[in-house]
Amino acid sequence: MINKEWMTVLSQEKIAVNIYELTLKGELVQQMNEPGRFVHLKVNEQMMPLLRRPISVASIDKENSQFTMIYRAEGEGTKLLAQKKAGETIDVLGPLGNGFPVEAAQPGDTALLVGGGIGVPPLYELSKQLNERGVRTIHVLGFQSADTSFYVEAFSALGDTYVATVDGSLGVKGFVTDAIQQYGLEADILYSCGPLPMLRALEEAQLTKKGFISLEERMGCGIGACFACVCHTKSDPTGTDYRKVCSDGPVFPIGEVAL
Amino acid sequence: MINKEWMTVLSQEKIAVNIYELTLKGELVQQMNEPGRFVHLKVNEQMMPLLRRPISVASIDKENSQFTMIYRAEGEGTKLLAQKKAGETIDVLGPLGNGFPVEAAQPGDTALLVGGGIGVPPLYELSKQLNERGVRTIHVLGFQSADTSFYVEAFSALGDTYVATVDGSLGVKGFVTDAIQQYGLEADILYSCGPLPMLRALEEAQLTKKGFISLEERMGCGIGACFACVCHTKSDPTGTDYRKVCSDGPVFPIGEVAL
Amino acid sequence: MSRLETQLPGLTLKNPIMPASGCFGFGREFSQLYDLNVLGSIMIKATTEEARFGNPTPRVAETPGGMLNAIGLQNPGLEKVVEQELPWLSQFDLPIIANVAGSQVEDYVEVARTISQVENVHALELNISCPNVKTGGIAFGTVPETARHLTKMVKEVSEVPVYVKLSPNVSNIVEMAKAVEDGGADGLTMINTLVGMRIDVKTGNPILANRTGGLSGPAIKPVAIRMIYEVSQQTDLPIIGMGGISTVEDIIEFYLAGASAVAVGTANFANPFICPELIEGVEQYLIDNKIDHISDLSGRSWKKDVKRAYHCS
Amino acid sequence: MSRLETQLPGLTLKNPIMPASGCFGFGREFSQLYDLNVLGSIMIKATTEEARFGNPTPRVAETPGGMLNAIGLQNPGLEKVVEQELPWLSQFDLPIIANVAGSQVEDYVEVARTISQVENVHALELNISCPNVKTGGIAFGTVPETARHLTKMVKEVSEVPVYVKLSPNVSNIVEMAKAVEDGGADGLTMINTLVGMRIDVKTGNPILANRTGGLSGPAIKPVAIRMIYEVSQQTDLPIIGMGGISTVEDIIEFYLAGASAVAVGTANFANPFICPELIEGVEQYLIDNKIDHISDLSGRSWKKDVKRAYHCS
Ligand SMILES: Cc1cc2nc3c(=O)[nH]c(=O)nc-3n(C[C@H](O)[C@H](O)[C@H](O)COP(=O)(O)OP(=O)(O)OC[C@H]3O[C@@H](n4cnc5c(N)ncnc54)[C@H](O)[C@@H]3O)c2cc1C
Ligand SMILES: Cc1cc2nc3c(=O)[nH]c(=O)nc-3n(C[C@H](O)[C@H](O)[C@H](O)COP(=O)(O)OP(=O)(O)OC[C@H]3O[C@@H](n4cnc5c(N)ncnc54)[C@H](O)[C@@H]3O)c2cc1C
Ligand SMILES: Cc1cc2nc3c(=O)[nH]c(=O)nc-3n(C[C@H](O)[C@H](O)[C@H](O)COP(=O)(O)O)c2cc1C
Ligand SMILES: Cc1cc2nc3c(=O)[nH]c(=O)nc-3n(C[C@H](O)[C@H](O)[C@H](O)COP(=O)(O)O)c2cc1C
Ligand code: FES
Ligand code: FES
Repeated sequence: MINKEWMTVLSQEKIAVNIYELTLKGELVQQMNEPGRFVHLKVNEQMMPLLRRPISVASIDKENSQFTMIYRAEGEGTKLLAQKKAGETIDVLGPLGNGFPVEAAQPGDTALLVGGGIGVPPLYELSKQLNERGVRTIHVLGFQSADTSFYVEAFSALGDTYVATVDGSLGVKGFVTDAIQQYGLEADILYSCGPLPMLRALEEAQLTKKGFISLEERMGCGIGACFACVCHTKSDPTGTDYRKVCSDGPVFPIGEVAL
Repeated sequence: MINKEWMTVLSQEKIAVNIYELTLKGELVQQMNEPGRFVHLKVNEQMMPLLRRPISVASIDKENSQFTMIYRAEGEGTKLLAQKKAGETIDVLGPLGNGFPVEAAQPGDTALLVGGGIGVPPLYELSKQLNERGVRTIHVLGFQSADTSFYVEAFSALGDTYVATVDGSLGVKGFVTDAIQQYGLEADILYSCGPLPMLRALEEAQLTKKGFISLEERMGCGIGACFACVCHTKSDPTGTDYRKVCSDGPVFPIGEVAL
Repeated sequence: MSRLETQLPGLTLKNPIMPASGCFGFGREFSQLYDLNVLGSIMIKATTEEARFGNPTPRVAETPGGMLNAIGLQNPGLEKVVEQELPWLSQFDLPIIANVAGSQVEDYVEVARTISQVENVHALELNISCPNVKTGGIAFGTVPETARHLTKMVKEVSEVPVYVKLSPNVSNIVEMAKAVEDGGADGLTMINTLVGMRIDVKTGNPILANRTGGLSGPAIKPVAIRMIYEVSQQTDLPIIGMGGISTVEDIIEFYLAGASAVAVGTANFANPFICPELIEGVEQYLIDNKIDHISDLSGRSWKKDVKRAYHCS
Repeated sequence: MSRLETQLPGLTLKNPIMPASGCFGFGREFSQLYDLNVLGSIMIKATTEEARFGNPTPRVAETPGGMLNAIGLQNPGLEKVVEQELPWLSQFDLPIIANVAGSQVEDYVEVARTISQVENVHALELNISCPNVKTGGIAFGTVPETARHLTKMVKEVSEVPVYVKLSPNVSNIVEMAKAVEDGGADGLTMINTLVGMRIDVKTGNPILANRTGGLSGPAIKPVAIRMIYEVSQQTDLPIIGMGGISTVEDIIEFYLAGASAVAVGTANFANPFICPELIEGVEQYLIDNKIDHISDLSGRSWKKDVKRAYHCS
């Protein structure tokens, strides 16, 4: 069952330029298990903005029935979201989609977690769960610049963490792939979320045998009913075979969908 | 010059069923003189609701740069307005239109002020100014019922005050005209604001030689540019002569416009 | 009889409220949210003879009070719909309205012939108005004679009543309605989307990969109301109304304009539980307002037309 | 030359941003708010030969993201406009665009002949698309041949360039544009309002006394963008774009679609200072984005058309 709940804002904090960390409380949290799934948020009760906004679950705290999201306030919807204050409620649909398979990594394995910008958040819960499972995690986080970077310390507490920034103001100057190369990072399994060019580069680099990537696409329903978010499969790149990012994804094994 | 200002909410109070009293502070107050003029409010920054809402000035406090409105929260716009809290700001255009001419009543005269429902508010500032001028005021206020009535005590402090309610739960059972008849009220001059049927009944009753009524009409611009709010004149009821409620009115001498 | 039970050609509906085509897939996803049996019907996603992938993404964009879509009629094709989707739907006590699309008359005829034979399909909805495909679709929806002809050909093969879905992108909606009535349509559904576009100011390119798309949602409601108001006075066909419905009052407004049932599209995205909520809400509204049956409201805006001052010139 | 100065047939504009017809009267009221000299031009309220009272009230209603109006072309008539309004406006350094309306060809011709002789009238805007009057208006706007003929007749008498204002209520906007181009139009203005309606759920009656009205505001912007995108690729006429503009980004979007100037209508009601604010804002936008001249943006959404994947079927 997919549920909808008015969840209560516990805290909302600006943690970098235009980046907010939002923690909500409610029953829905009990259904949040797999990392990498997302929630679909209605940011106000008005008809404008009309559509929900998909945001990844960044960290789950079942005991306290709360979870955290990290998002960039950019357009109309996320800017309104950023105005929500503790005590207010938000209409949350979810959790939706299929996340990162934690069990694909065996205890003792090394997992490489590569995130770009607002693709970083879901990797945090993933890393927590991998570490719990006894998987060693290496994190490579890409940002535009130091002032839009976030959670670097939090990731460091879970495993080795490398940062790349486009302007070089933090870590390696360049992209995540530059950092991976520069430090010669190797692993058994890759998990990644971020912009398409980054995912393409990682797919081409063939760093690991197994890998999973999380995609973004503009959505209508978010539950698989409207065909807004489909992509071709790699095995039938121009045909009628497809996957829906919202309900088949957002996480896919590398090689399943055409990037 | 017509101005627009982000005025600050000083207080918002529910004073009867669905009726709110809202006090705003700002420079615009210095331009508010004549009673019966109105302000045009944008209740939020979104595009929905799109249009401004016209609300009468109910009382002016120039010394403290504040004024008060009383309104019924009914539709989308006024319901959003009712959510504004002290400290928030509201986009106010005004003061607009032409109000009640206080100087039409001579000191020593008796003025009959007749208000119906949300037509009552502008009569309050009018009564204050008439009393200052030495005009005796009699107030007849019509409401649906006791629980939607408001400001009865405030008017009583300024002059004799009679109430009519449709369900008889306060004062005379019936309409303002019933109260006027029942108490045999007489005056030199009439000022009135309220629903059209009430204004028509008053016009027909010919209670006074001189009289002024305030009209309501759906508005676009509120400043006279869009021709949304026109009405025919009594002297040319089917021709091309007209008055604009927003900029020629909302107050007109009885007999000027076709009701 | 309940306040909501509704009889339309081919359709005995528990209530006259149903999801609009393309906004509800074939029901599988929404069945994870609530029991589909509460619905009056389901207008399933457009079905074409062959499977279609549709347009490249992005396929949706938000607009003030509405959204654009250019899905491009993605669907698994007639065979799979008949063999997998409709049988799955037969577990529910639901008369299905099958949305039929194509690029040429023969396509429509073929899909109509086959799909109308499926037991739980109780009516067809001829999609002559999809703006998101290059051939067919919209041409059928804007030329009266073409629409009449298509309707006639489909009527000849269909085992169930045929509703024609009108496009709002026309100069004269009444003319289109009369043409399909003439072609033998049993009912109308209206409106489909208005053709619109958004350009990304940052990139300078249209947001939709298909460039243009269909505008739906509250923004288009006044256009839908106007068209239903006009058409319901000029034809005898029942109208299933749609276009921007998201509240109980919206449904009442569509009825007053002249609708005999309604469908909810875009609002399912903002609130996926909206259909059951509206069904309950409308029933309550009728009780509160002492209206014996929802059909009492149909066309009331013009039927009870009191002679008010009405001069336009 | 400034980033905003714009040359169009008959019009040398300080900037290409102006209030749309009917939303600004003849400028008197807004002159109490700001100095009208900041504007690029003013499209004055539609003028007819005789004075008109227009439709009964209510004449406006709010809709999701938009509004309906059925003013019914109220105006003081040609004589008063020429003798009082235009001379008053001549105190400003403003080329005026006079919106011309009528019920039959002769009316348009008569108004055009006279008003085009007034010194500060630098262009006419033929209102062949007003949905709120029974005769004329919209018929001229939906039948290509009628529109072509009217344009031709008006061109014959007009002393200044003629822009034709297109109605969006048509099946084929390009056909209409080509028809008036063929009739000799010097430019296009688009779009006028979509015909819409709202019904008061409490009374069961249409909210507007005229029943139907013209839908304007942000809700219709995607329709306007789409039509300008289509028409600008198919004709050589400059387009003054309008329909839902309320932000700087909206103006950029209209330019990218293919507009050569823009007009702001409904947004003047929500914020009466919007025109000067947008003029400043657009200039700043051009500076920030290092765009030498606003005309560089015109039609960029299709001119720079990179060959992206584009398959619809
Ligand atoms: C599965 C998934 C998970 C996501 N997780 C996160 C996250 O954890 N943190 C975060 O900051 N962002 C995340 N995003 C991206 C986020 O959804 C968009 O940034 C957001 O929808 C933009 O909304 P807006 O109001 O700022 O922009 P607007 O421009 O107002 O959006 C207009 C429309 O476009 C859609 N849209 C715009 N950009 C995107 C985008 N990049 N992806 C999908 N839809 C878009 C919006 O949802 C909306 O429908 C995720 C997207 C997906 C699909
Ligand atoms: C000059 C003037 C002074 C007014 N003073 C007061 C006052 O002091 N207190 C008060 O409670 N009300 C007053 N009103 C009425 C008030 O403007 C409406 O109640 C209000 O606009 C309704 O808005 P809404 O959002 O509740 O309704 P909605 O139904 O959301 O409104 C939709 C549209 O219709 C218009 N509208 C609806 N009802 C009216 C109406 N009765 N008059 C004019 N426009 C309407 C709205 O302005 C809006 O454009 C006044 C009206 C006018 C014209
Ligand atoms: C994403 C999406 C897909 C649609 N697909 C179809 C379709 O396949 N067939 C069809 O006839 N209409 C389709 N429509 C149109 C809707 O059925 C409906 O007519 C229109 O959206 C107006 O209703 P609304 O405003 O409630 O959405 C689609 C609409 C949307 C938003
Ligand atoms: C109240 C009102 C009155 C209008 N009157 C006219 C008119 O007299 N002549 C005309 O050509 N267009 C008229 N229009 C249409 C506008 O000029 C404009 O084309 C349309 O409203 C779309 O722009 P907008 O969305 O910015 O308002 C009017 C629009 C409104 C809202
Ligand atoms: S968003 Fe509707 S199918 Fe994915
Ligand atoms: S509201 Fe525009 S003229 Fe009165």
